[in-house]
Amino acid sequence: MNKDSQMRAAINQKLIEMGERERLKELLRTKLVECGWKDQMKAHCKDVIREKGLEHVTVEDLVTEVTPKGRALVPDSVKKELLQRIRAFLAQHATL
Amino acid sequence: MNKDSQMRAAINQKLIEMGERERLKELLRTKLVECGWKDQMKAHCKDVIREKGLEHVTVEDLVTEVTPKGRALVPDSVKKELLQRIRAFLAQHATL
Amino acid sequence: EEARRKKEHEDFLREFSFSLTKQIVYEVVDESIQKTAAGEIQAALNEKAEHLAKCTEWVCSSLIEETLNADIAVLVEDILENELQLIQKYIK
Repeated sequence: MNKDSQMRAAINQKLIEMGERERLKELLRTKLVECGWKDQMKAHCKDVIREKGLEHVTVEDLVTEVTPKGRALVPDSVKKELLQRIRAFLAQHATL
Repeated sequence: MNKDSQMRAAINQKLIEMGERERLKELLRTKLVECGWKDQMKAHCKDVIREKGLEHVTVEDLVTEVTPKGRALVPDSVKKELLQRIRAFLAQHATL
Repeated sequence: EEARRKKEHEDFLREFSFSLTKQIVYEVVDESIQKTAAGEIQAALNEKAEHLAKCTEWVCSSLIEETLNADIAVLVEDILENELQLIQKYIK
């Protein structure tokens, strides 16, 4: 394992141990609800089911169909906020 | 045609196609005889004729007069049995 | 050397932050889409079942109605016919 990989593993370990990784995920979940992303996804799922017909669509199909749009629709502002929080965490734990 | 009408038409179509609608009607007739509905209706018709006088009663009058009671006298258990049979039929035969 | 090491470390942290952000976004988005898709399919199935149940009840009622209408008409005709015959017999 090279130095970078070691460092990566150490930071990831720390994020998990301190519960920060889960908090970051929770923050993102909240933000996705607040910005309307979740409602957009629900509406998109409904459209796909209506288009294809319920009998022709499985959960897996639906996931495959809506995931690209779902990823693309996450607002940049939300990603930026997440990034800043990660940076702040890393700065706070500078010994890592 | 709206969604309800389409679904109802599809159910009826399936029942007719497979001869189930006629079988259900026959089952209902049998049940109505068994539960005494037919005898009660006969007695009720005779009462009305006696009350009004035969010379003052037409087929249409009598039908209009006795039909509400005829509907009310169908036991709930018979209606339930019929409904269950339709549900079972659809579960077995229809992809609605 | 110190400055180079510091820059290297900063570059690493920048790259790590970006990659972690992307990783977390994908994890949360994928989980959420999986849940939403399953939920929407279930909701659509429930709605369909409810609709089918409602329409089945309607068909059942209309079948009963149709049978009663036909049978009551026949019953009434028979009874009136019988009553008339009885009177005719009586007159004779």
